[in-house]
Amino acid sequence: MTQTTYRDALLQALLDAMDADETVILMGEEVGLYGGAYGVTKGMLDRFGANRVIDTPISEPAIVGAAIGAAMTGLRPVAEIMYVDFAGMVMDQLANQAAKSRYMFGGQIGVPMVLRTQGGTGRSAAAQHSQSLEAWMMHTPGLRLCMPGTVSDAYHLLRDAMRQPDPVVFIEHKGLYTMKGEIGDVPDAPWGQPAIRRRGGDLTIASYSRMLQETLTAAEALAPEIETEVVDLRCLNPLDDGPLMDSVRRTGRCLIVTEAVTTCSVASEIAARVSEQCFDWLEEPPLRLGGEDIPIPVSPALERASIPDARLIEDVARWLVAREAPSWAA
Amino acid sequence: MTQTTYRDALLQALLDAMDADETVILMGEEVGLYGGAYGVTKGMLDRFGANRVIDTPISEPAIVGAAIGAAMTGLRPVAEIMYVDFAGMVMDQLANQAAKSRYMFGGQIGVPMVLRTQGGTGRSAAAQHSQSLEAWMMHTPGLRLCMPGTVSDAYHLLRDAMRQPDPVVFIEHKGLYTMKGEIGDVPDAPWGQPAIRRRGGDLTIASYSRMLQETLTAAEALAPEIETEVVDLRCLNPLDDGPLMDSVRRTGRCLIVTEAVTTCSVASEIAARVSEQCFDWLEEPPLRLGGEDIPIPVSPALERASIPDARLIEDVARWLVAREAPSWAA
Amino acid sequence: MTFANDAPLARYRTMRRIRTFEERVGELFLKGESAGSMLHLSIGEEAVVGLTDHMAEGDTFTTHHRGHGIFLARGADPMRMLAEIAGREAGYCRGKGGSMHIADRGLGHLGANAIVGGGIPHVVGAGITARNTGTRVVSVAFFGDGGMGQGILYEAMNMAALWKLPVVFCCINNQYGMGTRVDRSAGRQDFPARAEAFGLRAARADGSDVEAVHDAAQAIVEGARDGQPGFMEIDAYRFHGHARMDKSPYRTPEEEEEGRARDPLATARTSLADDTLLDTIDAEAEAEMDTAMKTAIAATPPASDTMFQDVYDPSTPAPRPQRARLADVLEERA
Amino acid sequence: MTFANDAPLARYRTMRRIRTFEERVGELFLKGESAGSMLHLSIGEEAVVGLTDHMAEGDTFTTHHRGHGIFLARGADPMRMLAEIAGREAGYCRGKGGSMHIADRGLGHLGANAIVGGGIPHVVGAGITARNTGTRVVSVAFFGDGGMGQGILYEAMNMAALWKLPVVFCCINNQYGMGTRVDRSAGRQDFPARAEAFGLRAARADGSDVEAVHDAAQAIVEGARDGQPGFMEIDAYRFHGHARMDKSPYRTPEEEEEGRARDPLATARTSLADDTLLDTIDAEAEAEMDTAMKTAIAATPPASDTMFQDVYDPSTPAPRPQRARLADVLEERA
Ligand SMILES: Cc1ncc(C[n+]2csc(CCOP(=O)(O)OP(=O)(O)O)c2C)c(N)n1
Ligand SMILES: Cc1ncc(C[n+]2csc(CCOP(=O)(O)OP(=O)(O)O)c2C)c(N)n1
Ligand SMILES: [Mg+2]
Ligand SMILES: [Mg+2]
Repeated sequence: MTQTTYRDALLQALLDAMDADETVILMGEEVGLYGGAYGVTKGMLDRFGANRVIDTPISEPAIVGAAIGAAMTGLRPVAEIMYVDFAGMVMDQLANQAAKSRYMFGGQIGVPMVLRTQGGTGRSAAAQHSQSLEAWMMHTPGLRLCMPGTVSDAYHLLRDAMRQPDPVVFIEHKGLYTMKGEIGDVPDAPWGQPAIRRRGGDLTIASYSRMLQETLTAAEALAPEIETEVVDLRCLNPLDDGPLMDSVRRTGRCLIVTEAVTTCSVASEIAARVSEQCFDWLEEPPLRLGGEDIPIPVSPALERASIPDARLIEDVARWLVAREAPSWAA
Repeated sequence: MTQTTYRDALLQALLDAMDADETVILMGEEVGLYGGAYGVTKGMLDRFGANRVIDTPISEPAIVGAAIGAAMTGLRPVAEIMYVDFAGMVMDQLANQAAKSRYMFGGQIGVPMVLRTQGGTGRSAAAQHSQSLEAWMMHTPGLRLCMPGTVSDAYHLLRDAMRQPDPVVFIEHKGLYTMKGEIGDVPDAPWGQPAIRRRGGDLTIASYSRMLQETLTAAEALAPEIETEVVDLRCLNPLDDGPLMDSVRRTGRCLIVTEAVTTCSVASEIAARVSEQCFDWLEEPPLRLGGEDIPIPVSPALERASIPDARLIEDVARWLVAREAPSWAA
Repeated sequence: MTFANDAPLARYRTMRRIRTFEERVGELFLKGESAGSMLHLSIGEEAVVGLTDHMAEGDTFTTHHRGHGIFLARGADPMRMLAEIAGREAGYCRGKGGSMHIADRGLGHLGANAIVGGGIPHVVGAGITARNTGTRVVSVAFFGDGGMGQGILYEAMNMAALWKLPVVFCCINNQYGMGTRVDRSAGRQDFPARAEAFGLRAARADGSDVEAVHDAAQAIVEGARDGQPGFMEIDAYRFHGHARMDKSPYRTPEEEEEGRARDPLATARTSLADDTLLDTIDAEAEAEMDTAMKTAIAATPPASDTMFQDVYDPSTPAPRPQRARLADVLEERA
Repeated sequence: MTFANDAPLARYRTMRRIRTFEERVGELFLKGESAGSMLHLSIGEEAVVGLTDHMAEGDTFTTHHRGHGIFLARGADPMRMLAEIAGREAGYCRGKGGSMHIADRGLGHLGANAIVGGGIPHVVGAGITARNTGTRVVSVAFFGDGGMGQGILYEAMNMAALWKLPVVFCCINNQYGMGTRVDRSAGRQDFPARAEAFGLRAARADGSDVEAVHDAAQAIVEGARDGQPGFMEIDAYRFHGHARMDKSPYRTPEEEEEGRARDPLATARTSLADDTLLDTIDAEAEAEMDTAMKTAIAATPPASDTMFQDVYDPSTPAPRPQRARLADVLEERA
């Protein structure tokens, strides 16, 4: 298998889906002529034409609203919101309309759409272009939520998302587009389930998206001293937590690493579940390692300091497992 | 002291603030001539005139946006969004603008506004008029968040909110407006801190808003068999969790009761904190008792069944403390 | 008796059925059989039939919260509507949606909406589907004058104009959004001018005269079918309060009297002039709605486990009830 | 040399300072000294000075992401702007905001915004403040043609018209929102017609001629001061790519050449006709910006604990750093 990038894996998923199913359409700002703000959809407009690759005005609420209407009437729209930071403009369409239609209408009208977007830090893009807002979506029954952290998942999860009968929010990470890897012939784990990225008996680290990569780097550095089991949550809503709980019951320790503001985050949800389900197996409380509870500052140094990295994950892991206190806890 | 209602306590807070400070203005749909969708602002328009009590078009994003601009330039707007369910239309203005201005602008420009709204179930108002979305706000650094669960807090917290230099989201509960009680001469607890509503050594229950009342009812029914300590979280963001942790360290058991969808909720955050901070004191895992992970159905019976009530709180408390299994767990 | 479906007499009949239906909704509430009090009657707005009569099978639409009449005009079964409003399993949405969330995919109803403006952009997407699949389907968004305050309307109108979609935006201006008369919510009240500024074909019609609405709507709906999106304002009056608890203290009795004089049913009766026939139609409507009402009230509420159904498609496991979650935790520690 | 502040020569000078400033921003990026690459140059849009010259001390404004020029026209210190763009503590926002979030309360700048349309409604609130406190302050929202796609603009314009607020909406139409030319985003391109439909006074002016902008803006800004809110479109061209990484492959060289020929600086030079004087002004601008640049680059980045400051007012304890939280947990179990 040849190496490709996260970006190209996404493109490939879109191409394959659009080749296979002519009801799939793309719509969003700059998805056509420009090729996508992060270059994911380059060439799509030429290949599929303006009826299927639709450049829109800068009207996020109506983009999502239009996608909903298209989904209700037989198409499979993949709408794009350029930054997840703009979620605040579309949460009504997303949470009150897309997520609730099937339920409110007694099962009659599904909304099989994908909302593609990207989030996270790494580009000094400041407080309104660097957020991780998946917690808002995870708190919304009726939405599905995926955040791929590997190249293979970028492909397979997006393909799976485009086959779902329900709305899927698909959040990419701006810091992963150039990451290289292989697209597996089959998905690393079934749709909707976590993937165990590394086996180990000392500590379970749960993560997803870019923080998965930081976690894997840390796990590598920790081995063989500390054997880390790395669980990639991938599909956050509805969350199949079984594999994570199995892991924590084996290791007795759980660290959850995310990039979002920690308070009321996905990490908090995972921690709550771990303590509910693994209480008697825990050697240590489940710990959250997340973004600081602040807006993202533009200064590159401050931005970096505001979220976890492999080094910090290592520090906490060593302390949790081996009681080695890091320098910052002196 | 005389009995008054939650509704009238809110009105009194608004009246007192507007009498005391002429920079305070109200704005929102139906706050003037109509007197508020739930009757809170009755008579305000006549008393303060149309420049200070501003009926707006049905334009939630611009209502919040206009309040922000007014706050930046010297007024103290109290903007109203009729239902918290409409938060999805205003999260951009709330989370990207109001919450982040002070930070992004290096401390120069604060946004001293209050966003009043109400949420919760109880009126068969269905999926788009019955939600509890406080988790979205708690996940947003820069916002303050209050949810009064008593008549006295309705008054004092709202007055305090209107004195804050930062944006406060103030979420009332539609099921509490007619609740009777007294307005204390002083607040039940300092601004920003939880209030201990009942002392007890067997179990700590943390709650807020209408679920506080259900919790108190349950606690009453449980006594003297089980002595429950009831912690009213009141000011959810930033959350001062000290008093709650002290309580849990004493009781060794913690139940968190909220009305919102449980996944990724405020209850999850509290559970995560409790296990982090009280791990060695816990006899049982911190447990969440929340709304079901579904949209709110219109059928009154289904609506009621979808959220906790005093009976269910009792059931879980008995099980937690006395290992009496409830009927539904047979 | 029979008469051509798209004719003044048929329109009178539909309007009468709507009015009688809405009266029954009011009674349902008084009997304590409705799910809640958030019931918005469309009495006074029946002339919307002048527009819906240009819609064909397969056409789709979304409505605002005051949508009973529109859906009846598009073929709804009154019993299933009343059952839904009563929160019964036999309702259009199995008692999950209620008055503000009635929908029926089969009849093209993509959903009533309790978010002002919430359903408007959906017709843009329906228009894309029509364009891409080459049908002649039109999609109509119905909303109130209050919806003119929502930015998403302008975003949607711009898209429809830009892409020349078969879409109509229909504003039923009943002069009020709750207690706010339109002159207190609109900087300028010429709504068709707003639509034209975005490139739509626009018209306004007198909502006390269904035939006038019908005439004006023709070019708008047929234009849309041909790819020229349109906007239509129907100028009406909200006869009753906003919802069942509202007595409209913010309007004068004189204004209400004047407003209610703008009655599309009265106008139609006068022009149709056949009292015997019209009385028969009225009586039929009463009988139909009485039967619907009885059946709806007799219907059963949904079983409590249906609560967990239809959050997702059945291919996804239903959300786990919290009692089951708690039981797991506690049993394990028993 | 001195000249009346509100005069063609002064306007030329301001426009030149803007252009030179923006060129320096480009260099800052190339030197690797900027915080990120999201830098949006306003080169080609300098004629906005024709509008800002009608603004007075105390007037307030918000801008979009392409707001450097507007703020310079309103009195910004180029060094503090460059320092902010470089993410330095000496910047207007202490290195927290960057290019897209510059603000200065003292100069009336309520904030640049990285959300298209995000700052527009804030001027409505500023207008309420002006009305309620009885000042003669005007508040201006500056945004791009892309902002015309945002529904919140129409909500805000409607409110301004309804309440007769001293507010101006200024659309700097540089023909593009990223790679989308305005004819691919607007159903109808007559933007003043949209504003008029909401009840605003509206005008459009040629952005290659600052004096034409100045003339047209007079009635708009002064009208607003008198309670007649206004809308102004400045018809310009975006000389460069959207941000620093964009080479605009979606435009033809011919189009770019034509667009860049619509240069407000060239137009002003021709009409002012005093080359020696103008060259001196240009040289002064270069010198000023060189100095600003040097000082900004030499400035230090913010200390890492400033990260926790200004989330809330100092009366609220700063958020607890996560290392401290974790240390608490782990130390207790040590
Ligand atoms: C986004 C939103 N804002 C506010 C409300 C509360 N609300 C319900 S109906 C209504 C008035 C709507 O007026 P209009 O659109 O004219 O419809 P009408 O009730 O007159 O038919 C309001 C403000 C809502 N449901 N949704
Ligand atoms: C709400 C929102 N949507 C999309 C973007 C991404 N974006 C940034 S600038 C821009 C184009 C804006 O065009 P215009 O308003 O004309 O301003 P210009 O860049 O031309 O000055 C887009 C789409 C954004 N920042 N905010
Ligand atoms: Mg109305
Ligand atoms: Mg532009």
